[in-house]
Amino acid sequence: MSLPLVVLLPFLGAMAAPLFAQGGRTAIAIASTVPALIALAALFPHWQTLADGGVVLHTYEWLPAIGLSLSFRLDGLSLLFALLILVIGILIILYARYYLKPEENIGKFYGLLLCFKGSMLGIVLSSNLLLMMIFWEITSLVSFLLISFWTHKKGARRGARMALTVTGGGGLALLAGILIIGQIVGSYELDDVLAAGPIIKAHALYPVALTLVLLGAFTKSAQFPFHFWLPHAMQAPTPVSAYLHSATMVKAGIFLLARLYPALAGTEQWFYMVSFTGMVTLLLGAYIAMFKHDLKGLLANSTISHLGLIVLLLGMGTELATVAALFHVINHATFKASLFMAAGIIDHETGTRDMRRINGLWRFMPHTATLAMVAAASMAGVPLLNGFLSKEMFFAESLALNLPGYWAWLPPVVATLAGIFAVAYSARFIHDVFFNGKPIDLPIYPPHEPPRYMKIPVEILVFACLMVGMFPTLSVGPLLYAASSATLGTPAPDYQLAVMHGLNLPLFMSFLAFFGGLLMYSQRKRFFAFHDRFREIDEKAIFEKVVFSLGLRANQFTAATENGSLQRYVMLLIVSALAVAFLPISKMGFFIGSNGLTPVDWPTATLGAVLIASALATAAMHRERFFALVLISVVGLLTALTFVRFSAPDLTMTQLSVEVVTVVLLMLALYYMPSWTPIESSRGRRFRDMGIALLAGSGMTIITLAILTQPFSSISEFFLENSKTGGGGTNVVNVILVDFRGFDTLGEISVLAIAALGIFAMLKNTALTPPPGDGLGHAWARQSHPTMLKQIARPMLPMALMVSAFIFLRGHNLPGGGFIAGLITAVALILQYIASGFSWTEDRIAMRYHNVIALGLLFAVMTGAGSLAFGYPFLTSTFGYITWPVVGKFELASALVFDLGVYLAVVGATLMMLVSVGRISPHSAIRAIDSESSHGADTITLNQRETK
Amino acid sequence: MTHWLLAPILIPLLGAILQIFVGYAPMPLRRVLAIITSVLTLAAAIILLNLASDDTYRVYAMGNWQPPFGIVMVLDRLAAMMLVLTASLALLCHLFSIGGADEGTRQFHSLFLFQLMGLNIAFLTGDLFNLFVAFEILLIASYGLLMHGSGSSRSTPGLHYVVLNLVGSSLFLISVGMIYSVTGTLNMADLAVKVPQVSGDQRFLVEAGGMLLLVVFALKAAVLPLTFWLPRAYASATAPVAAFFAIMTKVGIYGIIRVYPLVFGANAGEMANLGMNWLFPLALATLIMGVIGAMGAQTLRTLVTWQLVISVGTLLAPIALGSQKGLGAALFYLLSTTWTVGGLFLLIELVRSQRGSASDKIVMAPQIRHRTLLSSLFFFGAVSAAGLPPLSGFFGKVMILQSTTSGVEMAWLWGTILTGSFFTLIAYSRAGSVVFWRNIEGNIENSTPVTPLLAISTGALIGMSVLMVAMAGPISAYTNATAVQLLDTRGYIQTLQTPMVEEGS
Amino acid sequence: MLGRLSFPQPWLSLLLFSIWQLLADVVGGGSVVLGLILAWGIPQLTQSFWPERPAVFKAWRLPGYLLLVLWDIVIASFEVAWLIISPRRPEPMFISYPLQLDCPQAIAILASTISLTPGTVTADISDDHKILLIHALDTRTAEEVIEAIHNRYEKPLMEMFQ
Amino acid sequence: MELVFALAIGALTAGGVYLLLRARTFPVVLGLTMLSYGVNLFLFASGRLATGSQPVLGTAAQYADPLPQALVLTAIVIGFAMTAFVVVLSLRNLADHGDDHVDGDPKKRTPTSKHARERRPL
Amino acid sequence: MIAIVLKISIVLVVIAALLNVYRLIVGPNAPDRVLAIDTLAINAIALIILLGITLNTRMYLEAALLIAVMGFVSTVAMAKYLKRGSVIE
Amino acid sequence: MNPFIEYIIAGLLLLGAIFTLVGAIGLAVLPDFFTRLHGPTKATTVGVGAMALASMIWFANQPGGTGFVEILIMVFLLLTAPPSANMMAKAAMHMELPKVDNTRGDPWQQ
Ligand code: NA
Ligand code: NA
Repeated sequence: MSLPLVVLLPFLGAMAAPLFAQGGRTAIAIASTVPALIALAALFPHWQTLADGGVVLHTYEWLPAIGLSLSFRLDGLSLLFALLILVIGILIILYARYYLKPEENIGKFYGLLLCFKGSMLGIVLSSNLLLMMIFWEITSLVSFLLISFWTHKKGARRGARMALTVTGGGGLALLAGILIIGQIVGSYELDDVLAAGPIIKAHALYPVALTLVLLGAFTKSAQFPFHFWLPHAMQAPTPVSAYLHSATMVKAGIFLLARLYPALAGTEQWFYMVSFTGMVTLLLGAYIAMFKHDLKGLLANSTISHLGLIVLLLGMGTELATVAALFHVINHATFKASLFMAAGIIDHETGTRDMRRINGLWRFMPHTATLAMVAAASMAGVPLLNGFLSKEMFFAESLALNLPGYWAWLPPVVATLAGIFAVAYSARFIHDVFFNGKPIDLPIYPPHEPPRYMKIPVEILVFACLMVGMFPTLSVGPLLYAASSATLGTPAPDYQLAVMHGLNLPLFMSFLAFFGGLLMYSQRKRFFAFHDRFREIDEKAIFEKVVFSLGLRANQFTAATENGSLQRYVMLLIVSALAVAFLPISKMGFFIGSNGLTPVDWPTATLGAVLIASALATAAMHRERFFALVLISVVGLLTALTFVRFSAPDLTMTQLSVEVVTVVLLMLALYYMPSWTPIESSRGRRFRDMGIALLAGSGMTIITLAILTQPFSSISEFFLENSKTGGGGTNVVNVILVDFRGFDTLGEISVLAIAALGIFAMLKNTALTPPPGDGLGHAWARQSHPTMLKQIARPMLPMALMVSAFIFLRGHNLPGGGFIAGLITAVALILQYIASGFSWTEDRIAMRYHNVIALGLLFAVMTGAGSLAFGYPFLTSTFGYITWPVVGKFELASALVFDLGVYLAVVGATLMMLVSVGRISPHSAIRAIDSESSHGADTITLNQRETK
Repeated sequence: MTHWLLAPILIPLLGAILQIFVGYAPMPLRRVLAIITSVLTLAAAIILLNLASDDTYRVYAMGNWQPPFGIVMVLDRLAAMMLVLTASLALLCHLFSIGGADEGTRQFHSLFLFQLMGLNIAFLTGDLFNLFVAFEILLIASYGLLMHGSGSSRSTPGLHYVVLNLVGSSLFLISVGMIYSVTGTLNMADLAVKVPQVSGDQRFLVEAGGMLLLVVFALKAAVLPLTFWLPRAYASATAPVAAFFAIMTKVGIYGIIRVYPLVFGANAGEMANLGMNWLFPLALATLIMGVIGAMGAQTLRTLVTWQLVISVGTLLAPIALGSQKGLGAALFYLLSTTWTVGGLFLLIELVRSQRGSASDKIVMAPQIRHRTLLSSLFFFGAVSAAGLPPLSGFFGKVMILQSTTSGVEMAWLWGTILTGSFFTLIAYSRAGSVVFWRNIEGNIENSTPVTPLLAISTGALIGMSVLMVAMAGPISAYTNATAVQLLDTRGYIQTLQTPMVEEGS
Repeated sequence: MLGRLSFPQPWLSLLLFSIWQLLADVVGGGSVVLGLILAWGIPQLTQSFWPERPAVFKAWRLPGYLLLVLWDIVIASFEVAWLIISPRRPEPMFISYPLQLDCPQAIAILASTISLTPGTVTADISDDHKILLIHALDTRTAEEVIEAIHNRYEKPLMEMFQ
Repeated sequence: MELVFALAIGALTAGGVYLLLRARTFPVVLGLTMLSYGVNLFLFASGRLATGSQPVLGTAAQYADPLPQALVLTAIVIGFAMTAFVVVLSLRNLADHGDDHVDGDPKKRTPTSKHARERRPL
Repeated sequence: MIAIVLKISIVLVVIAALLNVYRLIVGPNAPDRVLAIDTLAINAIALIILLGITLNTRMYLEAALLIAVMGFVSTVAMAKYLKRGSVIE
Repeated sequence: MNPFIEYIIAGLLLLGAIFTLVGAIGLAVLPDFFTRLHGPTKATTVGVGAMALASMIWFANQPGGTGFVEILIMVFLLLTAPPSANMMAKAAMHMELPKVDNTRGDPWQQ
């Protein structure tokens, strides 16, 4: 339990942080150390196990399906890192207490810092690669938020995004690498993975996996060519730089390399990729550090260089080099964190970090100066300080690396050169800041020593530098041994942590570096002049430019594809349909099935030809809208006749009634529209469209022909057999609609109802100005409701209703039913609207159409639900015959009540649709004001609207 | 035959009918009734989820007619999962809407509930034509909802959406006709029996029908090249509607998952895995298109609409590959992405309401009120959407990546998904940092307060990704079992044998 | 209360009942009862749509009038058919017919009659209900048309409605 | 006979598709209507053609397949609802943009007017 | 005999329909087209009646009735549009 | 069936068909809209009437099928033809359609 607790506590702390923030900086700082202190206490009991080379494992199941478990592992390596994270973490918290100003959002700061701590601990303590991956990415995300802590600073925001992009992107690569490893091993548990080293290395995907993992590690640890994000991350508050970007997070990549060392290292690919990357980074970082005038810039590039050094060591692949790498991790963390803190103090006290302005601080803050100088000396590799020890080991390893031929010279030369630069920039950090004349133009003058407690963290770290430097075995010996053994997977080799190894080549290299560095610093003006000849690359600007231009290109591409042209979208849809159907249909070809063709009946064929001609003519004449409308009515009429010809009386009636309503609707709409369509497409486009249309038409023809000539049997036999006995009706189509597939019908009337409601809502606030006259230049006539039509329409209403009632009642047994009856009723009422006007008719209709629709739906649903009471499923129908005296035998079918619901819904919906459109007519509005009182709020708001 | 299967259909339907009746009643009453309906629907969905977890199929024969003759509702794990997903999304969007977005027309709540009903029918039905009807219900309701709200910006995208879907409906009918013309049946289980038996030239008819159906589903799912209707339609919708529409593309995906493994699955003989070889590259292309769109987005809304497209590609690629693991992974991701994107839509509305004329444009503006709350929510939403740990999007993507093992497909899938995530990350970080951090002097007038109701409904949707992580074990077990159930078609075919309710029983 | 149960428009009810019986192919008990119910119920629903009913309406005169019109339609049809087929050019004419009827229903019946009898079409009724505009397909003078219509149709209608 | 029927469906489809690809709402509405005529006939055809075999029990010697008829009936009604909606949406589009172009605002869409040509109406 | 007469009648009505379509196409004015489609609808009634006799079924007569009851509504709507623009006001 | 009845049916059918055709010819050949308006409104009503009558007689003489829907068809046709003609004429007059030159009298507009 202790390990997950160690990881979890900081997160809990983070959640509590805003609470404590109300108590002020001291309160929150104290509270924030609690998780770390508990964690240290929790880890302490395990020390003995680890010192004996043991491992502590705590595993809980989480998501076995993907191989993710909450398994935590404490061994030497993770302990080393955990201690760094915890101890430096405490120091940072203390430091930040004084660094941050009271008015800053300390709750957010400490919360994020604790989140970071938790996830960093998660990385080093995870014993499951996927779990580690999760924490890995959280550190990137939290780092993003911390770098941009001062969100008002442009540099901070940009630096944060760049860091996130690089490390997050690397994280994705790492994820891929880990997943491949997981696939090879069959498990993500560290034990399994580390044990499977040989299998992994022999696997065909090893090169890919390694490359991906290295991408993850190198981005995180700012290795060339991904190093550029780190200096820009220095926009973060200094505690963040010290903690994340020197001591811990950037070491995560190195931790990963060490963690996976047994699984991945020891191959040529590992050697070349890791060590050369490290080498380049080492040199490059050191070189750039020399020329940075910004204190934190210098430190950042120095960090890059030192990270390169560690990576190079790990890449060497020898056991001793690994020990050296881990040793340097400790040493770098201590001296670099203290240097960052010192830089932060200087920044805090002088108001600037520009070394060209900061001079001679020795006089103002001797205490801080002493501390910083010791730490810088350690960074330079001055004996008796910890930096010296690991650097010596590094020099020794660079010599031990036997590259073939002249290449053998490369590592030692690079190492020495990097050493020279390191001494030079360390010298600059000391001389240029604390001596070198007087300060120039400081924003805060004179600078003072910082608050007492702000220096304590620095003192502790500097003290550690000295202790490790002078008593390495005593101070870190056991920890380093445990860590090395855990990394290598075998007991660590014999090595000596002595202050001096005698006069040897590495010592000579150190001398060379030391004096070379001093010489270089003394000649710095020349070097600066040389360096100034090259334009400095502003990675942030480049990054911004790249992201911006990517965004621009993406936007252009999107605008070019998603161009808002319906014509294109429809074309794509139709072409897609043609494309997918093409292959099967072309395989089938022009196919006439075994049933063959029946002889042509000439009158039908003639009318068929008229249908075809009308369809094509509609397309051809579509620009003359009214004409096209008449033509499409012909199509509709002939379609209805087709249904008569081929045995579908119900369809005929439905088609005819729908046709009438559609025509009225289109007439209503056309009133507001231009009466003609301009030619908008080029000739080529029209030919293209004709081609597409022709293809679609031919396809449908071929398919229809194939279908019509195939033999066929369907489930419909059942409907024919059970219509009368089971459904109580002889009109099988109607029985299907209200009984066998009554649920479809319920859906269908819902569609009608929804459409009506949608139309009503859509037109509610629509103001349309009709053109003053028809397209030929005639103004519209004044007369609105001609006598003749009025006089005929009125008696038509009861007569049509009678027909409608008849069609409705007979529907179950003969062609007809609720739909058709509903449409007849609707058309009869529409006729009243046309003949006598909107308000006249509205005044005479007692019920709001909303309620008619709702009532219809309710009837249908309730009839269906009625069967539930008898234990039967929804929509189970029942029917029976009762005999009344005189009247005779009557059939009573529940389906009829259902159909009544259909009827009402159709009447309500159809009328609502058409009337909503009619309502927007300016003439309706003017006259309808009289009838306000009898109508709801909708009518009033609508009618008060004047035309534009 | 348990009547519970009716509940997710009848509850919203009756609720919608009630809304029509009370359309002129005071707003609070309408809102209370509407929310009660949504809550009850969610409760019913959860009950069904509980039922479905025992891996048996539950069949509800409408009208007590034996399948394949009557229409059946079939409850399996997939259906139950989709129901819960939809009902939870709907409830939260609905809650958000009563914060004021439901004003303007009296039809909002009934349309909303009708759409919920249509969705639920689509997820439950075991009948191909009834699926068409369900699609029409949810589409017509969606048309209405899309047009809800004031302003003139939505009529054109709405028109595009409607016209394309109407063409899609025509294709659906053509496809049904082709399949029926050979098999003579509409019941999906019966189709699963009949389709493999089709031989000779008739096969091509069914094949072409099946491919057209795929186009229909691809249109709903906004698969490339049928993607382009989506961004503007969603970008112009009212926030709760746009958020609720996060489920709409999933309906297309649902259609593919429901129909293809069952009817054109491994057992379909010569038609086995019909169309999946087309679907895979198109899914990847869709993903890429989505990423490009997100990269180029100039408003937060657009960014998130393209996120929808990205998730469609991410979902369909493993589905096309057809492995059980991939299917399970996709289902897990489907849950995650739907909630997250829904939440982001709501969030953006809150952001928009604080930014005056800057609206949701990715440009600088004076600092907004409630910045911490809104930016934190955005951060979580973006993390989950981009598929970064520790939120559920990451888990979904990991599962999807894990589902492929070596081969060209793996390279393409991994490469596309991971590269896509990378660029998405860039897009989100840019958008978020500009909108929330890059402030200019001044303050915004007319910013509407973020009420607790709005914040809670938004937070809850985005927070679902946290919940999913906490419950990742059971949820992934569920989705994997769903995939197993989907790929073993025998159980579904068995639904044909469901006994009917006899007289007196 | 009982008033609501009466037949508000008895002639309409009769008409509706006949429609019902014409539609229902079989004359059975159930059908008749249903027809009666509908013939009673539908006018209840629609009476407000037919507000200005003629004060006087001698319905018994209607069948005779209808037979007359029917006969005229058949006869005149042959004439017009012949006119269409024959090579002779028709001599059309717009005629303003001064109305003596004033009940709008009666005017509508007259106008319909004119339209239905071949050779003439009621092109319009003036808004003040004083003049019918008739288009005659082939006539020599307006007077003969006006006189024929007045004597043959308008007079019986005046008797029926006054 | 089948060929005539198939050609009719083909013509309806072709005409419908061509109109769908036009740039104004009105022809698009016509195209949708015509396409749905074609599709309805097609769906109807999936039950094959029969003469005088209306599926009303007791009125014919054999019966045409009633199921496609029921499906088409449903499709017609749904199609009507959809058409009505799209017609009204076109009106709304017209109201919002003062133009019945399918892509709305004349200022925002790519100019195609160089092909626009006056024609005699009606 | 009736069978032959029926065939002849159908042919005559189909020719009539073709003539109507001719007028519909040729126009020259919108009212001509409305008139043509109105007539075509009446021809459709005739065809339905003839087909009913041919097939010896009364199942389609209600379809003819529907044309008679409702067909004129579209004619009226079209004509009113041409004259007044606003069909429902 | 009684041959006499058969003759009647056949005669009515032919009469109806011929009238329908003549009406259509009128529509096709008459010189202006107003004259064309005469063709269909009567020839077709009479044509359809004859056929409807034939149908009634036919079914009256068939087993199982008597009915009077045909009468209703006629009633509705006769009821609706005049307002249709009226509305079309109004539209034509409003649009000032050309009338054949030997027309006397003038249309009006209101
Ligand atoms: Na200096
Ligand atoms: Na006449």
